[in-house]
Amino acid sequence: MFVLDYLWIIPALPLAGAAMLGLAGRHWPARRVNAVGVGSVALAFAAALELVREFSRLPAAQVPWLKTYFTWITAGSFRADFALQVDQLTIVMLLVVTGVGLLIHIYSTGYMAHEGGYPRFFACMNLFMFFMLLLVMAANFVLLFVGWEGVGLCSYLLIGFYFLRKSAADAGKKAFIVNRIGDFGFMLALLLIFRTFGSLDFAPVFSGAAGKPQATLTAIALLLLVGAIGKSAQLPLYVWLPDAMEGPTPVSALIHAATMVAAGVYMVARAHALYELAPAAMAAVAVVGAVTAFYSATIGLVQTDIKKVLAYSTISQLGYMFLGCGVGAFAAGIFHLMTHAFFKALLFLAAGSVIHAMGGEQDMRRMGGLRKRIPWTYWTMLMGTLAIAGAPGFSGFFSKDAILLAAADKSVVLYVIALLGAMLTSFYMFRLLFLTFHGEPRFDEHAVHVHESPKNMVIPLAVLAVLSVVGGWAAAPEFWGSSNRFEHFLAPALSSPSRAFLAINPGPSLTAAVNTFREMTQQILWEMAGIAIAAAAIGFLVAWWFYIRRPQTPERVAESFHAPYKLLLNKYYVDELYDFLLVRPTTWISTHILWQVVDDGAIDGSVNGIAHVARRFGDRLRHTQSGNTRSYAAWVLVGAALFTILLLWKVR
Amino acid sequence: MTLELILFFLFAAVAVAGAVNLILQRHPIHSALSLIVVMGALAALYLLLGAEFIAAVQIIVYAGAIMVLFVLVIMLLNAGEEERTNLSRMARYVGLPLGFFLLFELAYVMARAAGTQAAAPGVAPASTRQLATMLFREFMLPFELTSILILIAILGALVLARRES
Amino acid sequence: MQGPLLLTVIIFLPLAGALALLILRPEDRVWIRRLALTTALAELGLSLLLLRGFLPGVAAYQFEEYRSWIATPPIHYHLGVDGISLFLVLLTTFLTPLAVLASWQSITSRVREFFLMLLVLETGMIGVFLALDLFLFFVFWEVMLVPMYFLIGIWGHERRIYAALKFVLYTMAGSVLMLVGILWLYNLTGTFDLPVMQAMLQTSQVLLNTRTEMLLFGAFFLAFAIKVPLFPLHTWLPDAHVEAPTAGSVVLAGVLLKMGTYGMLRFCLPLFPEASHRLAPYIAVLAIIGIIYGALVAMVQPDLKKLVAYSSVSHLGFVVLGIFAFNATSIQGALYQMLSHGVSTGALFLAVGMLYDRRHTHLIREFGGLATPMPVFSALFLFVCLSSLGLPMLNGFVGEFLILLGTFQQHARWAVWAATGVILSAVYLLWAYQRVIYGDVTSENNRALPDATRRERVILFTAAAVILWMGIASPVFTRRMEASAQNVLKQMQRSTAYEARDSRGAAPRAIQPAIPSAGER
Amino acid sequence: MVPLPYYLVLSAILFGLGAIGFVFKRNVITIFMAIELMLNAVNLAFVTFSRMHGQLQGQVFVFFVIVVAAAEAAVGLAIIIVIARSRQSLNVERVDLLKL
Amino acid sequence: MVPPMDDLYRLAPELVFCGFGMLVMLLEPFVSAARKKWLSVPALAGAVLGLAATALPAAHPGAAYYGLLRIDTFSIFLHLIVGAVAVLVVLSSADYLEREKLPPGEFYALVLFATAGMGIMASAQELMTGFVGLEISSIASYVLAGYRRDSPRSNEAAMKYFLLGSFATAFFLYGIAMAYGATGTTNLESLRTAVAQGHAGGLLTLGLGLMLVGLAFKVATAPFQVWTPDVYEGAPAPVTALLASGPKAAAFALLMRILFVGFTASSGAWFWVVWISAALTMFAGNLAALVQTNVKRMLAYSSIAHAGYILVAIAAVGTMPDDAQSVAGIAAVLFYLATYVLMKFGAFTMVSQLGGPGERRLEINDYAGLSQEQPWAAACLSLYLLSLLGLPVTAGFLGKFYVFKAAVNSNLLWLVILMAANSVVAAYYYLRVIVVMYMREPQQEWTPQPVPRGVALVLLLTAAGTLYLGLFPGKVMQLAIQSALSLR
Repeated sequence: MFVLDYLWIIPALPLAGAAMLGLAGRHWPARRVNAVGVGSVALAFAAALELVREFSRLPAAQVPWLKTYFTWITAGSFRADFALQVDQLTIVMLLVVTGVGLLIHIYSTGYMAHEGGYPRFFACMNLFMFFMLLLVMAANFVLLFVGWEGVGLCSYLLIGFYFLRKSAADAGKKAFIVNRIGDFGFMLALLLIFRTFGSLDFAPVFSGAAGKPQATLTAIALLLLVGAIGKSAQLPLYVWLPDAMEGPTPVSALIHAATMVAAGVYMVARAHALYELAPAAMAAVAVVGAVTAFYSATIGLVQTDIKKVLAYSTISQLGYMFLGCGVGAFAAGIFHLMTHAFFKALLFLAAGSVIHAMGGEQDMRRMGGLRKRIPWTYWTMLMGTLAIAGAPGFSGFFSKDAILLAAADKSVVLYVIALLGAMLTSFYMFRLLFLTFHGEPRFDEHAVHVHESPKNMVIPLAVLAVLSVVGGWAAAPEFWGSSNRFEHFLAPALSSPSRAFLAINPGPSLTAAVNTFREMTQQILWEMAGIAIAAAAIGFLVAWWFYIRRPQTPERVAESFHAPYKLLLNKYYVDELYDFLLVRPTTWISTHILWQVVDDGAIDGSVNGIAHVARRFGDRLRHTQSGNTRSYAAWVLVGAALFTILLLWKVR
Repeated sequence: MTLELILFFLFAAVAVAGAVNLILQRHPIHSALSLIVVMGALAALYLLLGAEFIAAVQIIVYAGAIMVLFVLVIMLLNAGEEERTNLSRMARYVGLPLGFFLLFELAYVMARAAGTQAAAPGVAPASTRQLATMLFREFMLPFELTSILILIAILGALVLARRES
Repeated sequence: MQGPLLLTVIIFLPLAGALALLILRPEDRVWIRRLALTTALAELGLSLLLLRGFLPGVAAYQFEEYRSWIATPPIHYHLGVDGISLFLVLLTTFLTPLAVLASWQSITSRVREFFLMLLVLETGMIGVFLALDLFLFFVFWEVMLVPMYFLIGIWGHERRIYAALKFVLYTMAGSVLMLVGILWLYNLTGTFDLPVMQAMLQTSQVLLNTRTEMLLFGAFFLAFAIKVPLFPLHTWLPDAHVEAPTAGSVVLAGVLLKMGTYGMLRFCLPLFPEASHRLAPYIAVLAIIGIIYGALVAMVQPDLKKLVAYSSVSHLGFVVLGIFAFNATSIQGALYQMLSHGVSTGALFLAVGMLYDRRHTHLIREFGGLATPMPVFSALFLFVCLSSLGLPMLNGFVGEFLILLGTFQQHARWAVWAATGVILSAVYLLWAYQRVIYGDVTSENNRALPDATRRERVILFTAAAVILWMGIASPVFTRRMEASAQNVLKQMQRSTAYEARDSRGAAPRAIQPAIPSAGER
Repeated sequence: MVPLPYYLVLSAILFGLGAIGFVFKRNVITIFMAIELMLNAVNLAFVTFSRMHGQLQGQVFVFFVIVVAAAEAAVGLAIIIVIARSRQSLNVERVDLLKL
Repeated sequence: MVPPMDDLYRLAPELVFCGFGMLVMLLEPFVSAARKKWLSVPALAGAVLGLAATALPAAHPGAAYYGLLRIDTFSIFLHLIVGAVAVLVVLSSADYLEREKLPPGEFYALVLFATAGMGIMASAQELMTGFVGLEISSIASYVLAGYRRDSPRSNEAAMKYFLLGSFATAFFLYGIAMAYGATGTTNLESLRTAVAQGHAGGLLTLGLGLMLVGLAFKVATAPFQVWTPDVYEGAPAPVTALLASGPKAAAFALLMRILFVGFTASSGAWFWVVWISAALTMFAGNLAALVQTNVKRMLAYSSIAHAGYILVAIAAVGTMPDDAQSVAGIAAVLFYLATYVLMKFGAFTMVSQLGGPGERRLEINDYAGLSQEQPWAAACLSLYLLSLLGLPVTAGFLGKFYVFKAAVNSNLLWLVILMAANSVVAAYYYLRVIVVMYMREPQQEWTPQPVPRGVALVLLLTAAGTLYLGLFPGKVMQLAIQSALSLR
């Protein structure tokens, strides 16, 4: 029971790594940096595995396993402890975070080997691991918020890793600020939760939710959703994520694909007890997810930067996760989170490998024909593409299918949107693959020395590829003959008292409905799986047609649909819109109204004005002092008249 | 109308006329002479009021000594006609009206207030002896102080007016 | 050393140090600096004794000293410390050595006078926090102006004179009215002693009618609001900050501004609860405007120091909001925010000062790409920025969060508006940070700037350590504040007579002194 | 028998004329004379009141006033002489170095 | 005819002042030109002994000379002030006179005589006696103001002071005459009862008004302040110091006796006069001081403003002259006078010292960089200025504090607010001088004048006094309260 008793050790390991690297790493040799940076994560992963072992022996009554260490904030009736907890959801997240994190760290030792600021990179990565672990292990909302903001910070630092590039620094800032907008909602949610429940600890909040007014719960859930939207880059706060690709590719893989951006999904799942009591909020989650999934997929269609495509893809996939949660299939959402972590990390790392091979080139228009040159990269990336496109049997297929099924159960519209999104996903992913690896090389062979990546990069790719392929079987649904162990495993964490309440008193109609559904399922489920596969296939075929069979087609299409193409290419002009509607007016008003008119003009002006008037008066008075004795005598008479009149008048 | 009254009005008229003349004359020497006239008229009025000693002092000290000093200085400085500059608007537009206002205000209050106060006519005119007694007993302190005052005046005049060495 | 004289020693030690400086010749700069630093550090040590001896959970004043000073009117040398003032004293003693260190090299003219003023200033500041007699309080409150005035006026930058005058005149405008208020209170209660006065008012031995209470509240509040500074009385602040030398800005932002909020907490709330309650909505609106307005204006400042100055307007808006939410949580949050703002903003000014020492400008556009020549500095500067923008686990978060939390319990709408400040603070700080630190080195002048020196590292690491400590171990502070914060709320309760009078609506005119001032007989 | 208020009114008129003279005249010496006129008016008032109350005090006061007038005259004329020497003018309006 | 011995004791300070004044005069012709400066020794002795002689009347309180004088703590308090001023003037002027080549003998004599006059004003219980005292100090002041005969400015100051002073004197006298006419007495005690009986009517009121005109002129309150800046600027600096302190204090003493003893019963009438005059005076002084460039002139305006503050306290007494509470107000005035004299004298002496030969450096801008050239002088002047400004730890603060307190006590809310506003305005111009001294670089070469010992002593005394009264006002305030009590 070692790790369970010393839960803090898991986040503390990377923190220690970060501290060592940050304070002293500047003068260390690369090997020592590697040892500390990767080692700390490896140890954390090991601890997480040990935790799983120990956790599996824990009696159900002791779940969630809670450890309180010290009081962090206390004031008045408020009290927030530094408390960690472990339940099934945490376990899943822990494994994903430490596991994928470890692989990416290893990969980074190769990818970043020649970059300046190497120790800084690992310090930030380790720090990120710390905050991410804190986020998933937190036992109350405040600590969750700490991790939440902390990962945002690390994201900021790592996006701006190449701080010499203005675009990188801008992107980092943008990420942090847009996240802050989300956090604003999150913060308000915390305030409202505390006001409603008198506590911010998970246990009392979730168990006490049932009795609270629905409006309040809806408000809380929606505010939390705002936070989640910011962190998970959903509409309308997704704009930071594509820009975040300015960061080094391993960062994109770890933070902006596998872990941090999924925190929003995690949080919604964590707070499912609240969401389930707030149907409107659930619907909002679903709609946001579905729309984002489709919307960003459309942008992904035309992007030429390999990482940008993956970024929009990430947004889109996160949309699926939200959709899953929103339609009540929290387990499916988390499942997709996990598989997505595998294959998207893989895709990013592979893309990184491509970029590495191309000497930093990211534009797919200047690639092509790399299949033979970098086979490892190609094959692993193919696995990832198949997984994300939903090729049957691959991990993405299962998780996406679970979400689609759940969505279909709730709303045909959402289902259709999601399905279209899946088709687009398939298209743009194969487009990426074809443009990059197939066809003729479109780069200057002499300038670019294409080479396969070193082993420490390839091995993580391979591992992730394996996971992308087989990872789905953990949760393969029952009609595939599997037992969906994943969902069963998560069930205790994602079942809430409220749902238990429902389960105990199932109305007759509900039971009947469930039963009819059971009978119908087998048939329908297969049919729907078929539809999904067909959608993926269409996407693949179109991509094949466009980029292998008739490579000139895309241009023609682009020309005949010029306006929509431009719209997509420019990402619906959303950045420009935000700039025009928010950024510019704010800076303009701040500069020209608030600062210059209100501050300098009105306030300072009136203060200085008073001073000016005083001086003017003084000057007047001074001029009564003409130096002429006769005038002075006149003043004496004025005074005499004043005094006598006053006195006589008062006496009367 | 008693003789007394006639005399009063006569000397009062002379006094006022002298005062007005003092103001209107442009040459200081004329003004000085007018002032002497006023003082003389006042001395006469003091006599009417039964203050003989004061009347004498008025003539001797005031008209005699002080005014002579004035005339002397006027001569010494060879003061010519007054230059009627009008640099002070304050004096012209505020000072003069207020001067008249003050004149009327004082006169009004004097006339009214004194009217309420029953005059005590017929009290025996003060004898100079009584005056002396009072001066040297009850008012000995201020009397002695006036000597200091004179001393200061001498000292001051000396310091200020002596020729540069 | 926990004898009855501890507070006196704490107050006057810096003054003694200042006088000792006069013994040294003006040329002995090294020794002058050393003596000043020694004094400041000794003072810090003494104040830590205070922390050690302080009993948490006690609402009453501790380490009290009570001596007669002036017979008529009865004025006492009455000192005491409670959970409200304890940490403000510590903040002062903590920031002063840093300010001394920050001035080590950058002050080259009239060194002796500079440190003299700084130490005198420390005496004044600590006196303000410890005085329990209104007269004594006022004395310290005003005396402190002089050294600050000289610090800005002599060692400041181009428009230093304008700024110094503006600072003093603004402050005096408020404090004169406060003096009138103090005298009026004396007139009503016959004492200048805060606890006695408080007790008399609380037990309704002296009744204030509503109008009187409002006027008195106004007289005190205006002085404090100017000091805070609350929108729209803030325009002295940017000027004073921009023109002040680094040490001056540090102390100004770190401690002086807190005097305003301290005063509100110490005087306005307990003495005039009804007026506080009535005016709280308006004050809160001003505070919220300040939060947003300060942040927006900070965002567009071309001058780093001015940016930090406006950020203070924004941050102090939170404090005022927390105080006038009348909630134990928010008040503790406000207190905490006072401390953390002192440390963070102090550190920000220290960092900006280091840049100034190198380039003699505060203009953001003159910098850019400093991360390349000055990596260590950049990292620490970032740390400080993050603390200022309220990153959890650093100090700024705790205060802001508690304020919002407490305020939300009473007035959800206020908290919602105030919370937007959280977004904006990230905007202006990170934007400024980016323009200064990131990117290519834009100016040749900056290419060879030396990184933080050892002295500067000591300063920044110390600040960073405290920032982190305050972010993690907040109960160390809040436990000691708790009782006093609760006590403020308790003091705001009036006895039943008071409320009964309220319900009648009419109040006895209590302007004529209920108790004739005894001392004048 | 002359009613005493007559004297008082005369005194007031003389005092007022003195005051008017002060603001009207430009020559320093004449202005000083106006002051003397005012003092004379005071004396008349004192004597009249003395008579009114049947007391002698008023006359004693007149005595003091005359002494004061004499002292003032001595000093005042000395000052005037100094002024006349340094400014070559007796016009008060020309003596305005000190102003504003 | 010989007055009783006790009366002589009661007159001791005046006797000493006059005696030594005459002694200096008599010695003067016998001292060679080179040794004239040693005349300061007997003069100083006179001043110090005169100050010390205050102990005698203090030991023999009571009425003297048929009730013309009244020796009480009030008069003792003011004797201490004017005596101290005399000492300070003698100390500070010795080297000034030598530097400016002015005859010292007459100067000292005039100062001592003037002080005697002020002493009389402080104890006069009868109007005519007070008037004579006033004239003694005034005529001496006229001469002193014009003491630098070769300076046109000094002449002009003397002329203006003299003409307008005499003008005001005439008003004062006419006022006495009317009061006498209305009541048949000039003794303040008798007047008090007469006023209380209320039969006096317009004549008495008008008399009071005219007396107020005369005294208001002497203390330079608006709208009678017009002469002050010109005279203060033109007069030799030590004389300015004297004018701004001693005669003003004495005139306030006379004013208080008249208002609080003679005319208590009609306070309802004069209260408003004082109120309005206070308000006008504060603004006239402070606003005009804002735009001055000459230090001496600025200080002159500032002393006008201070007279306004004192009037606030007098107005405070006016709301309840018979109430025991009024004691606080009277005490406030007295305390304020003490502090005012200290700081104003110090400031003017410093200005005189810095002015250098011929008083050439009087512009504020001449002080640029003074703190570097003469740090102690700058520090000292700053102390006076801060005290005038009313900053705590200095005497000026407590003076203002007590005035505020009295005014608040009397519920004079508006006057208090006006005074508060004025304090802020005043801060501006005082601080401006400090700005120039400390925050500007020196503009021209200047060789610091060596500080003569006498001046140094004056500066030391006034600075120490300013700090002492600022920190420990207790004893002086106690005395002020006793004085106030003794007045009734």
